[in-house]
This record gives sequence, C-alpha cells and structure tokens, in this order.
Amino acid sequence: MSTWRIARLIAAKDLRIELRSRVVTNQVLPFAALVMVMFAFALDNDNVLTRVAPGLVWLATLFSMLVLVQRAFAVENADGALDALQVAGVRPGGIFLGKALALGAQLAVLEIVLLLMAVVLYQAQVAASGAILLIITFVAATTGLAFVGTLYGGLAAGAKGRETLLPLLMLPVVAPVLIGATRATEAAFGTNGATSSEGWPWIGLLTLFAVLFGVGGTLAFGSLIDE
Amino acid sequence: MSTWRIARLIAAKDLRIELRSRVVTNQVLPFAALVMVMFAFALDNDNVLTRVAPGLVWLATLFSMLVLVQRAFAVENADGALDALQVAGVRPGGIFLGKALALGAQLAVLEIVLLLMAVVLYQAQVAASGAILLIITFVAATTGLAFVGTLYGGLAAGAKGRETLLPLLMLPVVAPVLIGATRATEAAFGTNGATSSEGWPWIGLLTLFAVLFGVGGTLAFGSLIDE
Amino acid sequence: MTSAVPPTTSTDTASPSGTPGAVRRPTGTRFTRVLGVATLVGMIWLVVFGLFLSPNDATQKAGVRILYIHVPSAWLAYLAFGVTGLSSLAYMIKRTRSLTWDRIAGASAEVGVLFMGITLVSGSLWGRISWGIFWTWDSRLTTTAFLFVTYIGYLAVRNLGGTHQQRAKRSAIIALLAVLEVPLVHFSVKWWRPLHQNESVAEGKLSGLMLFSLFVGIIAFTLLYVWLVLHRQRVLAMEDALDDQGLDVALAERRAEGAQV
Amino acid sequence: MAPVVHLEGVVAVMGGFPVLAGADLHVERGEILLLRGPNGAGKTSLLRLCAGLLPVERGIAQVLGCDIAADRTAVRNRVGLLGHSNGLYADLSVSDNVAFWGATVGASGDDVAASLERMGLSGRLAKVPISRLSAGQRRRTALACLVARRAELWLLDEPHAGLDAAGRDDLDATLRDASAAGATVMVASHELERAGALASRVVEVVGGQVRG
Amino acid sequence: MAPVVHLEGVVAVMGGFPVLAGADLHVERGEILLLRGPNGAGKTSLLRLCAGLLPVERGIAQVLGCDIAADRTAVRNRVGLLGHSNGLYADLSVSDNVAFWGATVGASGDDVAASLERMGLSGRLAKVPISRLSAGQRRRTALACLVARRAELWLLDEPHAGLDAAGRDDLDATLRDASAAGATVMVASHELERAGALASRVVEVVGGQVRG
Ligand code: HEM
Ligand SMILES: Nc1ncnc2c1ncn2[C@@H]1O[C@H](COP(=O)(O)OP(=O)(O)OP(=O)(O)O)[C@@H](O)[C@H]1O
Ligand SMILES: Nc1ncnc2c1ncn2[C@@H]1O[C@H](COP(=O)(O)OP(=O)(O)OP(=O)(O)O)[C@@H](O)[C@H]1O
Ligand SMILES: [Mg+2]
Ligand SMILES: [Mg+2]
Repeated sequence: MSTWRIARLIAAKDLRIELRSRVVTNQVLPFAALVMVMFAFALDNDNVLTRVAPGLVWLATLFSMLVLVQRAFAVENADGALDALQVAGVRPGGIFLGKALALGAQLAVLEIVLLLMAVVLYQAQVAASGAILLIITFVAATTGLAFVGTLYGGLAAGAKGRETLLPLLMLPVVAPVLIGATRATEAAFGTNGATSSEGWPWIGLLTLFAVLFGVGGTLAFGSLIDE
Repeated sequence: MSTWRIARLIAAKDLRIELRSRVVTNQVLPFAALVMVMFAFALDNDNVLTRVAPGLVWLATLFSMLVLVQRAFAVENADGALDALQVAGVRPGGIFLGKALALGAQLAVLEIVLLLMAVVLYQAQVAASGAILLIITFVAATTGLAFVGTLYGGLAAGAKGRETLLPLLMLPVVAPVLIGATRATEAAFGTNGATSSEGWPWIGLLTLFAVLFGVGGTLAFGSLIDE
Repeated sequence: MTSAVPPTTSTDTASPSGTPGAVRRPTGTRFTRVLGVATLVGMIWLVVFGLFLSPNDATQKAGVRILYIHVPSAWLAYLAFGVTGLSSLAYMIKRTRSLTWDRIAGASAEVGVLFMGITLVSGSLWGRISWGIFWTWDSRLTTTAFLFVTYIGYLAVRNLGGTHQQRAKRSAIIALLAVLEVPLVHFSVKWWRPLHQNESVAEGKLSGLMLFSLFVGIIAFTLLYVWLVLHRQRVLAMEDALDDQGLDVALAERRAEGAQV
Repeated sequence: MAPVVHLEGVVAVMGGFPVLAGADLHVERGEILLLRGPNGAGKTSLLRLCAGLLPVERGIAQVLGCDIAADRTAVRNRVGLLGHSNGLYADLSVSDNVAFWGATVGASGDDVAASLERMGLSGRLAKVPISRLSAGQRRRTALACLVARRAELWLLDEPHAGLDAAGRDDLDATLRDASAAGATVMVASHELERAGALASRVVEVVGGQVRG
Repeated sequence: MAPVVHLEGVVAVMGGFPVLAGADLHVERGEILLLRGPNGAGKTSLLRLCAGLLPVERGIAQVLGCDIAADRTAVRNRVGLLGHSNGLYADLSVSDNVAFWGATVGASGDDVAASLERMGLSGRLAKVPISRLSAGQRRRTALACLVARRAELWLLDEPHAGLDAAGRDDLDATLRDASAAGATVMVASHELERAGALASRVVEVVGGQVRG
C-alpha cells in the first residue's frame, strides 16, 4: 500500500480516537489556556506582558504539544500496537506522516485558540501588514513542530520512563522553532517596534526546519521505532 | 498497620523505584533545566529576566511537577497496583502521605537545582536577610505542592485520558502557591525593591495551604482513588 | 429480585424523584412558577432602576450602570459556590447523606459558573470603558479567573463516571477544597496591589439611589439563582432516575444473554 | 457458622452496563469453588466484587461476615485477589515486589522467603526486575505475592494461564494446602479439566448470573 | 521447496540476556507446530524473532525465504503475530479495530466482516469500545484482527489463554483451515492436551534452545 494511503489511514485512526475520547478538546485546550493565564500572572510586572506575548504563545504551544505527543504515542504503546504495526509491515514513513498529520491538525486548533487568547489577554495587536506574515509563520512552525513531535515521540515511545524522556528529547530541538516563530510573530505583532519585513528571514528558518525534519523523519522513523 | 508506617513503606518503595529507574535524575531534572533555558530564550528581552526570575523558578517547578506526579501514578496504574493496594487494605491516608512524602523529596531536589540555575542564569541575588525567608518559603511551598500533586494525581489516576486531566485539575489550585511563593521569593531576592518583611504574610498563606491539603488529602484520599 | 433494594445500596431512595415515574413529571411546581414571575418582575425593576432612574457617576458616567449586573452576579456566584460547599458538606456527613444534596451542589455550581462568567464578561466590558482595556493582570481579575476554572474542573470531576455515590463523594471533596478559593478572591484586593475597585459598597461610597439600584439587582439575581437551582436540581434528579430506569432495561437484556446460551 | 460468601440478587454496574445482573452465591468455609462460563459472563466482575473493588448496586452481599453492600472496604486485607493484571512494579526486582506486598499486610520475612521458594523464584530470578521477566515468570511472582498474604478468602482469575506444567502443579498444591488450612478459594477459569480436578464444587456464570 | 522457517544456532539478546541461546528449528509449509517448554524458556522470544521484532545476534535465520539475520523487516506483512498483548486501541470499537488492522494489510471489507463473524463478535459487541470488554472478548478481537490478515505464517503465543470453550473450538477450527489452505502455524502454549491435539508436531524449548 502506498506510503500516502497508509498515512491517511493512520491519521484518520488517530483523529477518530480523539473524537471518541475527546481528550484534546476537553483537557489539552483548557490546559493550554491555563498555561497562558499562569504565565501572565507569574510575569505580571509593569507591562512586561505585551512585550513578551509572542514568546508566551509559543511557549504555551510547546508545553501543550508535549502533552499531545505523549498522548499520541501512549495510544500506540498501551497494548503493543506499535509492534503490531511493524509486523503488519506498515511502512514506517507512512506511520510517521500519518501521526504527524494528526498531530499537526490538533496543534493548529490549539495555536488558533492561544493566539486569540494572546490578543484578548495580552492586548497584542496584529499589524495589518503582519497578517499574512503571521499566517505563514503559523503554517511553517506548525508543520515543523508536528514533524519534530512525531519523530521524538516515536523515539521515546520505545524507551522506558517515556513520559519523562520525551520533553528532554524534544525541547532542545524545538528551540530554533521557538525563537524563529517568536521573532516572526513579534514582527507580525509589531512588538518592540519590530517591522514585518524583519519577519521574513525567520520564515526561512522555520521552513528549512520543517522540510529537514519532514524528510529526515520519513526516512529515519523506521530505525527509530523498532527496538 | 499504623498509617505512618504505611506511609514510610510506600515512600520507600517509590524512592527505590526512582533509584532503579533514575527517571527523575536523568530526565526530569534536565527537563526542568531546559524549561529555565527556554524561558530565558523566549523572554530574552532587555533585562526583563532578572525582574521575573522568581516567577520563572516557580513556573518551571510547576511544569516539572506535572511530569513528576504523572510518573508517580503511572507507576501505580501500569499493572493494577493501585487496585492491589486497596485489596490489601492499605489505609488510603497512608498511601496519600507516603506518595506525598516521596513526591516532596523529589520536588525539593528539583527546586534547589532550579534556584541555583536562577542565580546563575538570571543573575538573581539573594539578600542576606532573605536567606531564612527563602528557605522557609521553599519548605512551605514544597509541602503544599506535594500534597496537592498527590491529591489530584490520585483523583486523575482512575480517569481515562489521565495524562491530560491532571493539569486541568491541578494548575488552578496551585495558582495560590505560585503567587505566594513568587512574591515571597521576590521579597527574598529583593526583586523590584521588595523587602523581605513583605515576604512573611505569604509564608502564612503557603502554610495554611499546605495544612489544608495535607489534612484534606489524608482524610479524603480513599474516596478519591477508588473507582 | 430487582425489587430487593436495601437502603444501603446506591439506587437513590432519598429523593422522591428516584422513582422512575418521576421522569414524566415537569420540573415546575406552583412555587417555582410564582418564583419565576417574581424573578421576571425583579429583572424589570433592575432594568428600570439600573438604566433610567439611577444617576450617572461623576467619573464613570453611564458606565457605572454595569455595576448593577457586575456586582450582583459576582456576589451570587460566591453564594452559589458557598451553597455547593455546604450541601457537599451535608452529603459528607453520614447522618444527612443523600444524593439530593449532591444534586443541589452540582446545580448550584453550574449556576455559579454561569454567574462568574457574567461577572467576567461584564467586568471586561467595564474595563474596556473605564480602563481602556478588556483585561489586566490585576489580582482580583486573575483570582476570579482561577475560581472560574476551578469550578469548571469541579464540573469535569462530576462527569468522571462511576456510580452516583462515587460521583457524589468525589465531587464533594473537590467542592470542599474549591470553596476555599472564594475568600481568596474576595480579599485579593486587600492582599495584592490591585487596579480593581476595592470594598466600595461596604464602605458606603455609593449614593442612595445607586445603592438602592444595586440592591434591586442583588434581589433580582438572588431570585434568578434560586429559580435556576431548583430546576437544574430536579433535572439532575431525573437524569439519575433515568440511569436507574435504563439499568432495569439493560438488566433484562443481560439476563436474556444468559438464556440464549 | 456464617458463610464465607453470601450473595442475593446482586447487581453491579460498570459504565452503565450491568456486569452482574442478579447473582446469587453461597460459599462455605474451606471450599474450592470453580467459576466457569463464557467470555463476558461476569466471572472477573464477581471476583472483583467479592474483593470490594466493585460497588454493589443492588442486592445483599456479605463476604467473611462483612456487609460489602454497605461498606466494601470492610472486607479488604482479609481477602487476596489475583486478577487478570499482576499488580507488580516493573522497575523493582521479584524479591522487592514480594517483600513490599508482604509488608503491606504485615507478613514476616520468612513468609516472603517461603512463598518465593514455593513459586520457584528463589534462584537467579529473585534479583531480576519484573520488566525483564517472561509472562509466566511475572504470573509466578504475582502468585508469590498472594501466597505471602495468607488471606482467608483467595480469589483467583484464570491463575493457570501462562504457567508451565511445574507452575500449575505448585499452584494446585498451594491452593489445596490453603483450603486444608481453612482458607476458602474461588477460581475463575476456562481450563475445565485442570481446574475441575482441583475444585470441590463448580458453578456456572452466565449473563451476569450464577447457576448451580 | 524452501522451508518456511529455518534457524541454525540462532542467538538473540534482550537487555544483555541471551533470550535465545543457539536455536535450531526447521518448519515446513502447512505444519502446525507446538512450542512447549517451561516459563522463561524462550518461546515468546522465538516467535517474536520469526516475526522480525527481535534482532538476530548470531546464527542463520530464514523465514519465508527471507534472511532475517540480514534484514528482519523483509519478512513483515507476510507473517501474523498474536503476542501476549493484543495490540488493540482501547478507545475504538471492536469493528473499528478489526477494520483498521485489516486495512493496514489491504484486507477487503468482506474479510473483516467474515473474521468478526468467525470470532463471534458480530453482535452487540461489534460497536463496544475495547476498554469495556472482558479479557476474553479482547483476546477474541485480537484473533479476529489476525484472521483478517490471511498471513502465510501464523505465530500465536498462548492463543487459548482466556478464551472460553466455544472460542477455543473456533480458534482450533480456524487454525486447521489456515494450515489446510497452505499457511504454516506456530503455537506456543502451556495447555498441552488442547494444543497437542491441534499440532502436527511438537518441539520443546528449554533454556533458549530448540531441537527440531
Ligand atoms: C474582567 C474584569 C473584572 C472582574 C473579573 C471583576 C470581578 C469582580 C468580583 C469577583 C467582584 C466581587 C468582589 C467581592 O465583593 O468579593 C467585583 C466587585 C466589584 N467590581 Fe469588578 N471585576 C472586573 C472589572 C471591574 C471594573 C472594570 C470595575 C470598575 C471600574 C469594577 C468594579 C467593581 C466594583 C465597584 C465592585 C464592588 C466592590 C465591593 O464593594 O466589594 N470591576 N468585581
Ligand atoms: N526485556 C528483557 N530483558 C532481559 N531478559 C528478558 C527480557 N524479556 C525476557 N527476558 C528473559 O528471557 C527469557 C525468555 O523469555 P520468554 O518471554 O521468551 O520466555 P517464554 O518461553 O515466553 O516464557 P513464558 O512461558 O513464561 O511466556 C526469560 O528467562 C526472561 O527472563
Ligand atoms: N469497564 C467496563 N464498562 C462496561 N462494561 C464492561 C466493562 N468491563 C467489562 N464489561 C462488560 O462486563 C461483562 C463481564 O465482564 P467480565 O470481565 O466480568 O467477564 P468475564 O466472565 O471475566 O469474561 P472473561 O472470561 O472473558 O474474562 C462483559 O460482557 C463486558 O463486556
Ligand atoms: Mg475475566
Ligand atoms: Mg511467553
């Protein structure tokens, strides 16, 4: 079966599981929202907030993402489904793309919510010119994150004590995304007088990152997951 | 068997598991460290950092704590040990105290590391007078967090999609601790010209909080965990 | 043998609506209908006083009129959470244990969340008017937000499943812990350096007519609260009753399963 | 003398489904009772109910003289349950696990050593972490934990599954000794020849009800 | 014609422990082979190795003509494995699970329906999520997934455990049909009477070694 059909199959399965268990909708979203609130309160120090709003959006995304990835692979590991997938000869590339697809979809929803919150809670304003920039940033960053998340999620899935190994593996790698996305978003928001033109170089970084991990993952996933 | 002996037994067991699996030492600590660094990245914005250092220390503690609590109950749930504990007639109060004890010990280690990092990374200085204040804050806050974490960890342990229900339940409740600890720490660090005398009222809040959840948990844990 | 129902079992013998027959009954009674009318009247009064009779504020101009929703909803939310706490306590005490208390707690929490929501919205609107922003990280606003989320969490816990008894016990404990946050919100203005108004009503900073309008608001909201809780409580009772009814059907099927073999 | 287990019209519910639909059961002290029946009949549910893990929705339920319908925690610590899952800590060694579970019920060090011996785990395996054991070796460890408890009522859910020939013989001997010593044993199993030979009485569970 | 399984002095290691210590095995097409042996002998390891899940450390290992010592992924998709765990998604219904696993190997909708039928899951149960099934009902679902796959080599690890009388008969019939249709079957089991009657040949695994 073609890698792409496999990917669709896996993604559909993951999204159906979410549909049945409603874990993301009922719990991860509220969690993300809370993270924003906590940040805001912990950092509430004469108008620091608006200045760091973009950074916070992405930090919150990252933390919620950890939970998402964990969940995505807990599902595969709970009853040895990952082994079964391998025995079934499902192309690892397909598994990778499929899970990344499902993860990306969930991340997208998450980010939109967080962004709206940032606008409301932190009075972040989107400069008209920045709108396109913002959208592209989000697409690029989300793709990148979905790929990294899946890649390392799969890696941690095999290891014991995975619930804690995962963050360790992932955070350092996504740091570039964090920075890139933050700067680009700042540019879009016009934070600290950043102009949207400053944003574009970062988009480059984000895209590069996404492509890199997309290709890398599709090729390497097989040797990562099978223990 | 007396509640207290049970507590010691459970705590010893949890710490031995940690000793064998080294999950906290090898994974949670680095994670916490990473979180601090990430903050530094995301907020790297003309000397915001030193000003918000105390808040960040506590935020990082909270997020790492989520991982710790999850791990603490994953261990009990993986193979139905929680049921077995109930059938064995182990006093729920004992289970609660025991797991809180082990969690507290791990948190303490974590916080010390984070605090040192804050001093190094964010150039936070401890005012001489603040030293005692700081220590008491940490003791009070840690106790409180350990109790809350165990209480809600136990509650979420039974539920499906627990890895995500936990944060939702826990974060709003620990918010007071976050606030209290942050302000008290600010006072100790003398951040924004806060003087350590301002810190003491917060200690009161923290202690009250710890006592409340300690007593509540010991009494109510039974009905929370049994499904 | 289904009829063998010792009082110790978790089918709800305490409330009259525990019997399946109750399901066909409407949730209204004469009392609630009277109450409903009273509420309506109260609301009309509130509109009249709040929007027309009460004077503009010196600094806040017409914006002050939000006060008549904002403050009553906030205080009634407190009351609702208080009631949740008390009836949870009543459930926890063996002598008064009954699922009716649990349902009152649940209903009251639902209404409380609704009112706290109104407070948040009206507050942010007011904020936009008088501070020029929807939201700020002022201590009261934040603690209010936390309180709001806490009770959403409480409602989530109510839906964790298990028997009615388990649900009741679990949520009762959470409620007793959650209610402790209310004073935190109330005194937050004292404890932190806020932007938000602090005790202005209690210290009588309001002109006579304003104060009266506020009281009208409080009375109207109280009536609304009682009316809503009564109805929700009965609906919940019926849901529980429905579960029991469904169980009888399921039992028949389950036994039939045996017959086939 | 009061019966060890006395159920009348017991109904138990999980997720809205009546796992037990009016079970009647009467077990005397010293019996070895075999619960047989099709998949999904309610055997596991019945055992969990007797262990006080599953709340009684309706009916009369007494175990070891305690009314578990009123308070299902009352009977705990006097019963021992071996469920489908083993209740072991994967990171701890075999002996650590047995020692821990023994300690929770105040068993002596000798009891622990004896039960390890009994299940043939006293050799190299004693120091191996559970996560490195085979399925059957885990099952043996779980059994050792149970043996160390010296319960008055033993509840075993498919105890033979996964055990090798020697293990099965050890198990049967252990159960016979226990019942000879006055303990009561309830075994749910699909291996009718084997368990049938062990049991002093057989009842059939079907559709959440108990027959015979 | 090439043998289905051909192992010579195969050594496999898990966590530094030699789970297989020189296994020699030769299985022809259409055989139903029973692997017996004490707990911890290496039966599960042997099956996992044949499924390409366990790397070959030393020795010659060919399955369905592929050299799995060189590339253990080669054989995948042509073998079917039922391990100690079921590999099911707890939140999905029985039919969703079987449909998914069927689809991964391109099985038709009819195959899926047929295998559900075969394992007696086509009634009320088909729409029930796995998390609400009994142990045996889960095992049946896992078997249904396996049946839907129509593998050339069936590897089953204690397939009878947890199944009720009817389920066991269904299973045995299925395996006989499969081998009659030219598939090869390897079963690891401790239920010697039952599995013995099913098998065309029995080999004993001891201390990570096999002869036969
Ligand atoms: C989202 C924004 C706001 C929230 C969440 C909020 C929340 C609350 C709460 C919870 C109370 C009840 C306090 C107590 O008695 O314990 C309250 C009271 C009050 N609020 Fe707000 N508020 C908000 C915005 C505002 C604004 C913008 C104003 C006016 C400029 C305002 C004026 C008042 C006044 C006058 C009281 C009565 C104070 C007293 O006498 O206790 N609030 N608010
Ligand atoms: N992850 C692991 N790490 C190290 N050793 C292991 C691991 N898993 C199993 N072993 C060891 O490998 C040996 C063989 O295990 P295997 O599961 O193949 O036995 P088995 O024949 O299936 O036993 P059973 O009949 O109990 O299922 C056992 O002695 C076990 O201790
Ligand atoms: N969590 C649950 N929610 C709803 N129904 C459940 C749940 N667990 C089990 N059931 C149902 O309860 C019934 C009895 O389950 P139980 O595990 O007691 O059966 P069993 O006799 O042990 O079967 P087996 O022989 O397969 O172990 C089954 O029909 C199952 O579908
Ligand atoms: Mg069972
Ligand atoms: Mg095995």
